[in-house]
This record gives sequence, C-alpha cells and structure tokens, in this order.
Amino acid sequence: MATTVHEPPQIDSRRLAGERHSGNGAGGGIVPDGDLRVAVEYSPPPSSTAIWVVLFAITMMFAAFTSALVVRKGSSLDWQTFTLPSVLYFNTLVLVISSVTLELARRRIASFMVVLRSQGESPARWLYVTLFLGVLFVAGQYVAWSQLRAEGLYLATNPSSSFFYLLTVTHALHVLCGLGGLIYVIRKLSKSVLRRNQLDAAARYWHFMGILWLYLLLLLRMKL
Amino acid sequence: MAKFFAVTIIVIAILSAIPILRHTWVAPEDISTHGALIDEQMSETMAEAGISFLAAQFVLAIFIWKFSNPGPDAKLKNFPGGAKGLVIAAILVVGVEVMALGIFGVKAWANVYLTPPSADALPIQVQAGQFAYYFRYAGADGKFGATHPEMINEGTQNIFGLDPEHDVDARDDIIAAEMAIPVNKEVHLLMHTKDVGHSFYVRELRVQQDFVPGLDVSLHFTATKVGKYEIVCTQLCGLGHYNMKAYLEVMSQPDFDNWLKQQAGQ
Amino acid sequence: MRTKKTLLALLIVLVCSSLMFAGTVSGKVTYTGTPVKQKPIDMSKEPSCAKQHATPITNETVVTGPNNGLDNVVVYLSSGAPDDGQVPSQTITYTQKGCQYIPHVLPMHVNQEFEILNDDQTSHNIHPLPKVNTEWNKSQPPGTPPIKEKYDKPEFIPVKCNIHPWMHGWFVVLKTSHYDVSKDGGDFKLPNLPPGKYTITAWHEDYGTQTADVTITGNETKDVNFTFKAKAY
Amino acid sequence: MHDMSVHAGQHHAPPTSFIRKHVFSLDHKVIGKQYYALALVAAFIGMFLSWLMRIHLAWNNAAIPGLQLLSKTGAPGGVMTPEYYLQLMTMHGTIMVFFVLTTAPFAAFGNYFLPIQVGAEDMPFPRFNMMSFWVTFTAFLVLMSSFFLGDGPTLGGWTQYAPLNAVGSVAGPGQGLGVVLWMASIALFCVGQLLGSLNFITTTLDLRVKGLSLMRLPLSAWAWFITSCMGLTAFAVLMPACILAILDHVAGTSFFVASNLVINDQIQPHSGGSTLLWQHLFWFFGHPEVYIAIVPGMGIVSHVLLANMRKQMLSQRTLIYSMGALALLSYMVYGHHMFVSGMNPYSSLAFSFPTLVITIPSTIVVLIWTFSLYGSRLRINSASLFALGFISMFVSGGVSGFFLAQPSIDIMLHATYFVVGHFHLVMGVAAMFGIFAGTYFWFPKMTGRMMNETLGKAHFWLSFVGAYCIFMPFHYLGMAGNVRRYASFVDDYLQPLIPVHRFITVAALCTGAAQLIFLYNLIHSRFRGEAAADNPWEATSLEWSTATPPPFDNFGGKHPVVYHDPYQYGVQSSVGDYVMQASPEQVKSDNEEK
Repeated sequence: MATTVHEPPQIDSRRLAGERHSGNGAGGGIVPDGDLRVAVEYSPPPSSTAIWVVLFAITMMFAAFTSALVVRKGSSLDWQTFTLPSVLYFNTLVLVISSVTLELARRRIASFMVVLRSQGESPARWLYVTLFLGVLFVAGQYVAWSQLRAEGLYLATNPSSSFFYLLTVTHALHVLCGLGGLIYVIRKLSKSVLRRNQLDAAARYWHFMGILWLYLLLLLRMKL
Repeated sequence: MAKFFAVTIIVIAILSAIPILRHTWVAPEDISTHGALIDEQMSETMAEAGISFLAAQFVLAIFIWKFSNPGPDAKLKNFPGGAKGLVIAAILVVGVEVMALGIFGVKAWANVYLTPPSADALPIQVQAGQFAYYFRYAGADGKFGATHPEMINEGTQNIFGLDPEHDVDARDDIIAAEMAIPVNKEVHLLMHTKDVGHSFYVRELRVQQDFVPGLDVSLHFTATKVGKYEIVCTQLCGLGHYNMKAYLEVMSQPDFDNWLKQQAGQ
Repeated sequence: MRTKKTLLALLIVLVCSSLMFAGTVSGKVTYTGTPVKQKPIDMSKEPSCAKQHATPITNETVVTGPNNGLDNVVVYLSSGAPDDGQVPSQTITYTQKGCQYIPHVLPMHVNQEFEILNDDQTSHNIHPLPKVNTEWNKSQPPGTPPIKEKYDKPEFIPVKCNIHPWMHGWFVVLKTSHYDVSKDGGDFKLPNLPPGKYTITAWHEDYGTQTADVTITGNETKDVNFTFKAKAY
Repeated sequence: MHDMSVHAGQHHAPPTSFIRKHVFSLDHKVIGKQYYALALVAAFIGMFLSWLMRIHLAWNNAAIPGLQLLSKTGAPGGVMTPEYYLQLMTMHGTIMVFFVLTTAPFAAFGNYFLPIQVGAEDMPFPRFNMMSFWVTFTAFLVLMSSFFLGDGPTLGGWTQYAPLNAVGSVAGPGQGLGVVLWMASIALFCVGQLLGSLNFITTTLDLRVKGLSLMRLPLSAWAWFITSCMGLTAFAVLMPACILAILDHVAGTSFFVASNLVINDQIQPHSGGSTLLWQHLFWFFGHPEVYIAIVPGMGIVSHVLLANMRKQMLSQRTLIYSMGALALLSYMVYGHHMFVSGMNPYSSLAFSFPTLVITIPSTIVVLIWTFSLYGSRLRINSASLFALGFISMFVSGGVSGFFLAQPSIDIMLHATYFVVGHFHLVMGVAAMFGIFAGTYFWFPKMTGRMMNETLGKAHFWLSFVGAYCIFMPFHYLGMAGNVRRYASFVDDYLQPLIPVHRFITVAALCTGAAQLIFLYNLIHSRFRGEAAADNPWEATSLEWSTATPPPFDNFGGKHPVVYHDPYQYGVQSSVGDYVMQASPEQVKSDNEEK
C-alpha cells in the first residue's frame, strides 16, 4: 500500500493559477491551516483573455463569410465583377494611420501612468485623433456604399455586390463597436481609473479591425 | 437494486440483438449489380458493431453487479493494466477494426460513385419537383429536347418546360410518371430538380442520391430482377414529402420496347 | 307580423314579374383547328385515387365535346352588369374526388362563401395562387370538416394541389352573378338579364378571352356564340 | 458585445431588489437556474410535440381531441395535416437541440458550478452573462412566436436545408415569416451562447484560485471548458449562415437559391446560389453541436460517477485528452452528414476516415469509465444510476455510428429512422441522462434540499427501459428502409412497419409520462424536500466545500485554496474515505497500486 500519492500544497508560484499574468494577483503565501483563507488582493485580467476570445469569434465569422464567398463564386455563372470605389483606398490609409495614432496614445498613457501628470498635456489627445480617424473611416465606407448605389449596385443586384455590402457593413459594425471601446477608454481615462489591460484590450481590438480590413480589401480585390 | 440493474442491461442487450440475428427487419432483397458489396459491408459492420455493443454492455453490467454496495471491508482495486492497456486496446482493436472496415468500404462506394457509366448506358432524365417525379426518355431521335423553365406548367402537363412548337428534338420525347427500365441494362440517370432539394431512393436498388437545385447530378446502375419497386424521396422537400414517390418497373427488353411504343403513342 | 308577410309576398311577386320580363343570352362555345391531345394522368403515386378511374383521366385544360364544342369556358357579363352588390347566399362547393377537382372551373361571386370538400381517402392540399387576393395554402386530411373560404376581389385564380401535382383547377371570382360555364359540348346560358346593353366575355384558361356585345330589350333570348382558335401545342 | 468593460466579477455587491435578485440577476447561480428553468420548460414543450407526432404516425388521420385548438388550419377537426406534422417536427428538433441539450448541461449547470468549481466569486463578465441568458430567452420567445403565425412555424426541419429555407412562403406553409423567425431566433441564440462561451473560457483560464492548476480542475469543469471552446467556433459560423439566409429571404440576395427554380409554375427571382453552401456552413456548426450537447454530459457523468465509485478514474488525463480529441475531430467530420448530398464523392471518402477515427477517443472514454468501475465501492442512487445509464446509452447510440460513418452503407441508411435512432440515443437520451444525473447530484447544493430517492429511482427505471423501447426499434425500422420525416406512411412498403410504430408510440407516451414523476419530484423537493447537508455525497470538489446553498459570493468573502487533485476518493482521512480539494490534509492512498 503506497502512501502520499499526492504532493503537499505547492507554494511554488509557477504552479499557481494566474501564472501567465505575472503581477496580477498570486501574491502572498498560502496559509496552510486548511481553512478558507481571507481573500487578499486578487485582480486577474480576464479582459486580456477575453479580447482574444472575441477576436477569435470574429475571425471565425469572417472565415465563414470568406468560405461562403469562395464557394458561391466557384459554383456560379452569374458572378459579375466590378471595380471597387477608389475611396476605399483612402479609407484604408485612414484606418492604418488610426492604428499608428492609437499606439502613440498608448505610449503616452503608459508614461502618464508611470509618472502621474508628467506634463500638462492630456494623454487622451491621440485617442481623440484615433476616434476621429475611426469615424472618418466609417464615413468613408458610407461614401463607398453611396457610390455603388449610384451605379445601380445594390445588395441584391449581383452576388458580388451582395458580398461587398455584407463584408464591408459587417466590418463597419465591428469598427463602430471598436469606437465604442475607445470612447469607454477615454471616459475612464478622464476619471483616471483606467486599467492597463482595458486599454490594451481596446487597442488590440482596434488593430485587429485594421488587419481585418486589409484582409477584406485584398479578398474583395481578388475576388470581386 | 444494482444486481437488478445489471440484469436489465443484459436483458436489453440480448433483446436488442435478437431481431438482428433473426433478420426480422432487414432491407429488401438487392436487385442491383453493385448492391452485393454494400450488403456485405453492412453485415460485416453489423458483426463488429454487434460484438462491440454486446461486449460493452455485458462488461458494464458485470462490473455493476460485482462492485456495487460492497461490504465495509472491501478493498479498492484498480483494473490490472490500467488506463494504458485500455488506450492501446482501443486503438489497436477498435481503431484498426473500423479503419479496416472503412478501407474495405471504399470499394463499395467506388463501385457506385467513382466509375463512369458505360457508353451504351440508357440515358433517362428524372426531374423532381414538389411532390412528384417525372421521367423523360429521349425518344426515337435519341436527343432530349431543350428545357425552358419559364414554360413549365403543371396545369397543362408541360412538366419539363419543353417547347415542341419550335424544338424538333422535344417532339418525340417520352414523358412518364413511372420509370420503366430494361433488366440487365445499365441506366444512366440524369437527375434534375425544378424547385427545392429532393432525393432518389430505391431500397432494392441500393441507390440513394440527393437532387441538388441548380446542379444536375447523375447516377448509373443496372437492375437485375424484373419487378415493380418504389422510388421515394428522402430529402425533406415540403408538406407533401411523405407522399412523394414513383414506381420503378424493371422489364424485360421486349416489354420495355413495347412500353416505350405505348408511351409514345399517347 | 302580418304586415311583414304581406310585404314578403309582394316582394316575391315583384321579383317574379321582373324575371318574366328578363332576357336570356345563350349559345355555344366552339374551337377551330386541332387542339393539343390531352395527356392521360398517371396516378400510380396515389393508388386510392387510381382505383377510382377505370381508364386514366386526362388533363382538363382543354375539354372538347362533339361538333368542336369547347367546355369549361366561363361566360359572364363583364360590363353593363346590374351588379346590385348582393352576394348570392347559397354556398357552392368544390370537391376533391379521385384526385380530381370537381368542377374543374368554379365561378363565384366576390365575397361569396364556398366550401372545399375532400371525398378521397388521402390528404389533399388546396393551394390557390392568387395575385391580388390573399394567398393561402391549406391541407385537408380525409374526414376533416370542409374548408370555408371567400375572395374579396375579382380574379382568375389557378388552384393546385401541392400533394398531387396533376390536380389543377380554377377559381373564377367575378363581380357579377350572371355567369355560366360551358358544358355538354360548349353550351351556356345566362338567364334573367334585365333589359340593357351588355358586354359578354368568354374566358378559357389556355385560349384566353373573347368578348361580344349584346343588347337585351325585353323578354327575349339572344344567341351569342364564341369561337376560339385551338393551339396545336 | 465588444464593449470591453470589466465588471470585475468578484467585486459586485449583493443585489437587494427583487428584479436584480431573481430576474435581471448578475449572479451566475441565478443565471444557471434561469437556464435550467428555460431548459425544463423547453424540454416539456418538445416532449409534448413528440407525443403529438408519435400519435399521428401510429394512428394516421385519427383525430386528436382538442388539437384544433392549437392550430385551426394545422389540425382541422383535430386531424393533423402533413404540414403541421412537419412544423411540429421542426419545432421539436429545434427546441430540443438548441434550447434543451445546449442550455441544460452546458449553460445551466456550467453557469452554476463552473465558477464555484474554480473557486471564483462569479464569472468575470456578469453583465455579459446576464445578457447571454436574456438573449437566449428572447431567442426562445421568437421561436415560439412562430406558432402563432397564420400558417404556423417553419416546416423545414431543424437543419433548414436550402433552398427550402430561402424561397419564401411559395414553398409551403410556414416558409415565409416562419423561416425568418427561425433564423432570427437561432442567430440570437448564437449570440447568447457566444457571450456564454466568452465567460466560460475566461473563468476557466483566469479565475482559478490558488493551487488550482488546469490539470486539477474537475472533469465537469474541463468538459464545460472544452464545450465553450467548441461553442465559440461553431456558433460563430452558424450566426453568419443565418444572416445569409435571412438576407436571401428578405433582401432578395441569392446566396443559397439556385437559378431557374420553378415553384407553382413560377420562376423564382433568384439566381446562381449554392445549395450545398448552406449544408457546409450548417454542418460545420451542426456536427460540433452534437458534441456540445454530449461533452458536458460526459463531464457531469464522470464527476457523478467518481463521487459514487469512491475511487479515482483509471486516468483522468486520458479522459480530458479524449474529450479534447472529440472536440477537435468534430470539426473534421461534418461532411458525413452529406455523403449522398451531391458533394464530390471523393470528399465523402475524405470525411469518412476522420469520422471512423472518432470511434477511438469515444471508445477510450467508455473503456475508462467502465473499467474504472472495476474494484470500486459503487454506491447506487438516482444520480449514479443515471450516470451508469448514460454509459449504456452512449454505447448503444455510439455503435450505430460505425454504420453511418461509412459512405457506402450510408447509401442505404441515410435519412432513415436508423439515423433518428442513432442521434436520439447518443445525443438525446444520453445527454438527457447526463442532465438527470447532474440534477439528482447537484440539486441539494442548488436548493438546500434533497430530492426524493424513491421517486428518482422510479423515474430512472421507467426512463431507462422506456428509452430503449423507443429508440432501439428506430434502428430496425431504418434498416428496413423506413424513411424519416414522413408525415404518414402511405405506401405499401411501409404499411407492415406500422405496428412497430405503434409500439414506439406507446413506449414514448409511457416514457414521457414518467418524466412527470421527475417534474413532481423536482417541484416537491424544492419546497418540501429533506434539508441537505453541505456535502451530502461526501464529494471532494470545491462546490462541496461551501455552504448549501452557496452564499451570494460563493465562498462567503473568502477564497478557497486548492491542495489536491479533484478526486481524492478511496483514501484515509479524518473525514472518511475522501479528502476535499480545499483540505490541506495529507493524502494516504487506499489504492493497491497507482
């Protein structure tokens, strides 16, 4: 009869939950008295995990749309190609720049968090620029839709236009959600209770919107 | 209670096996050239699945019988060999067994789907629609008339949307609501649906294939026995799905020729 | 009570006398040329119906009689009709028997109630395909109560059974109660026409419509004939 | 949905108002119970529909008194029309698959017990969690509302194949607004489950208490985690598919509707769509959905069995890896639903082999359960009976997969009652048995009262024998070529099989009636049951270390610390033959050899 199959409680921090997020929780030793322990400060960063989960779900959704597009185009004779409105390229530029400005903002805020109120300037300034560029992007997409409608290309005109509207509108809706995230960050920042991981999550989401758009543009250019 | 449970499991397992061993409910006799392989595959799979089923239920029942509500001094034991042995057994026995089945099954599948029809196979077009099948034979000229979906009219029985007024090929096309085929001759079935998805299932022929809207698929088979069989729809197509069927008449070659003549005369 | 009865009697006398002074239009619908041969219907899919027909029935799109008579043509007053807005109170029926619609063409007045009966041992589905009226689609298993319906706009409505695709018929919804369907070799009769000038239309489901003008002056019978050109295909 | 606000789950205060406490509650335990209640209502509706269907199939064209009150056009004079049969069938499938088999074992029990089993106070995003339930509830209402349409709900089956799902009411009753409501309901359901999955994944990864490594999670928590990963992928694909179908329906696009379709002699105004595209998208979701229904059951059953075997599984790791393998493989096999669909015949072969491979992890799971029973001290109670019944059902439903995995045999068995028997046993009955096992096991923790054992056992016996009586004959019917989804069996070939259908119908009525015992037990025990101790089953995982029922923040303002693997049964300790996860006591094994 063997005994002690199981090790006594591990104090080694590598075995602890939250190990992947050093600095968040996992502080203090374990009181080995067997009783439930009074909670010490413990703030895990689920938003960092959550944002990857969300991005994964969005990726799956657009993967589904992409496969639908490939299958639909491959199986049909009624596919009519059309040239993308050139305003899309301008929009692309706007979205790329907005990612850059968001990074600038993130750096400012990082240093702002370290040295409280270092300079007099608001760290939110670049965030406002990003916000403006984001709105400009959505407005630009709207211009693109209007142009196509003026050409007589509606949602149901042709599968190619169906997919164009489907992909761009879905993407634009997600961008609007990203704008909501930015507004949330700005609001929190103005009350100076912003958490680093919240900012990171919003930034990751925003960059993902940019990457997703570049992918969609490539897809639309190749397939429409 | 536990012993009763164990017995119940065994009784249910045996009762479940009896109709299969006694062939109480089985598919009707095969009348196709390709069906023998499918039937063989079926009975081999049944043997393996049946043994797995009975073995698993029996072992479960025996363990429940043996190890439930033991005395207070009963010692805990682990199954000799542990999990590793079971995993190896699962991979070796079950894995290899089903893989082998799968590989043998490829032949039966290939026989139906991966071979081209022979050049002299009799072409028959079947058009499925809510909720009937119609069959078209090319007639004396050997050519199917072109179809015009906009001319389809069930009221005037222009089922296929033919235009005999302008299309010479269409004039001698024979259209029937039942499918007659000559025995021992390969049939090349061209499958078209005019509306939603349907399916073509003849149990005796060991044939089942969906109709795909917008995509014409084909199927080929040879019937070996004269008789009248049912063609039924197996793809949910609407409210009349349960009643969507037609008859397949396998005839001797002279009977078939007569049938064609008679149909042409109508 | 008494006065009521007297009034009623008076009314009946009035109606009868007006009928006595009513004219009648009658005639025959014929065709020229060779109509397409009607195909026999294979009902093997529904054995309970197939049994009811010793010889297979044919399509009823073009039903002909002796002397080039053409049946199933609806003849009705299309203008000048004294439509008093009264909906005939009697209920008309449309029967499904032997997987066939009886009658093949059912004319009716706007807002007139009609009943659909199922005399078969199988479920039927009645699916009229109107364009201006409201579309509905109802199934009728055997032994279920009749379906009661009416239409509120005039229209020629094809009717089909979604379960038996060969079953085909027509509802002809008219804004007049003066109509008839040609039968027994193309004969029709529109009685009880008060004096007036009318346009009479004859409608056939495949051959289209024809019209004729007629004036009724009194208690007379006018002869109006229609001739359709048959389609070869 | 992309609002990144962190309502740090551990910090929200207990609610005071009735609405916040019981209706729009942020508490995962209340949300779990709400999901359970939804599943319960849905299950009884679904069962009622199946009764109507079964009666109609066995006694065709017999009037069911009062049925005309449900639908005047669907059942004139109480006689069910063929379309009403299909509508009931569609609703039965949809309600059962989505609102019972997905919500009860996954969303209901997972919500209640996952945070407790990882030692957290709540999910990290309680607001999303609340939305998850209410969106799902709305989805259910939207679906049920289609019963009240003039021409009834959609008749297209729970798979809603194109183009029947997209051409509109011309294709039959319920195919107009009925389909749109169905699609909208399922799209909403997807949103609800995505929000749920988000919480489940973050809870598992980020909120584990100290000492609780991933490998120390109970098997039930593992099952919910794996299921949420599957759900995240599957529902994120079904939702766009539903959006495309709705667009085809209301906006005139042609994603799924091919050119030149003629319905009622009218050419449909669509062109070039791909029918198979819908099937690909649907089954990419649909096959994992089967595992979404069954994997939580596997976790629950393992959890329940362990507490009643009083010993460890032969290998917990192997069970976890097998469940993970099932989840992964489920994405590679979906094409086996489409062998005769007109898909490329080589693809059928390509999908056939991964499907056959799935038998390996399934077999491993069954072998580990069964052979872990060897040498155990098995306790027989309602929970363990249902857990053992689950194994039996899973085997019976699983072996028929051998047949359906092979395209050549599928030629004969596709779309027959064989398939119906297969999936009802393996994902219907087995998953239901998992739910029942979980209910009898966790009810004391959830309500503070024990369920009645006698009634529980009666419920088990009737359900176990009844389920076999219903679903085994389905396999025989299928082998004889009885096609599924038929409103009645009118052809000569199927006439001789009607007695079998009558037998099934009687069995279904009895088995369904037996579920009323469960309902009575559930309600009666909730109010009148014996008071439950904190750990009535002498179980080890964290949910049993806290009070019964757990306080608002689960552990009364404290965080437990985990010292052990989850299932320290068959050991000698101060409390008996087990050591709880949160107990720092050293473990002495009673096992002969590890």
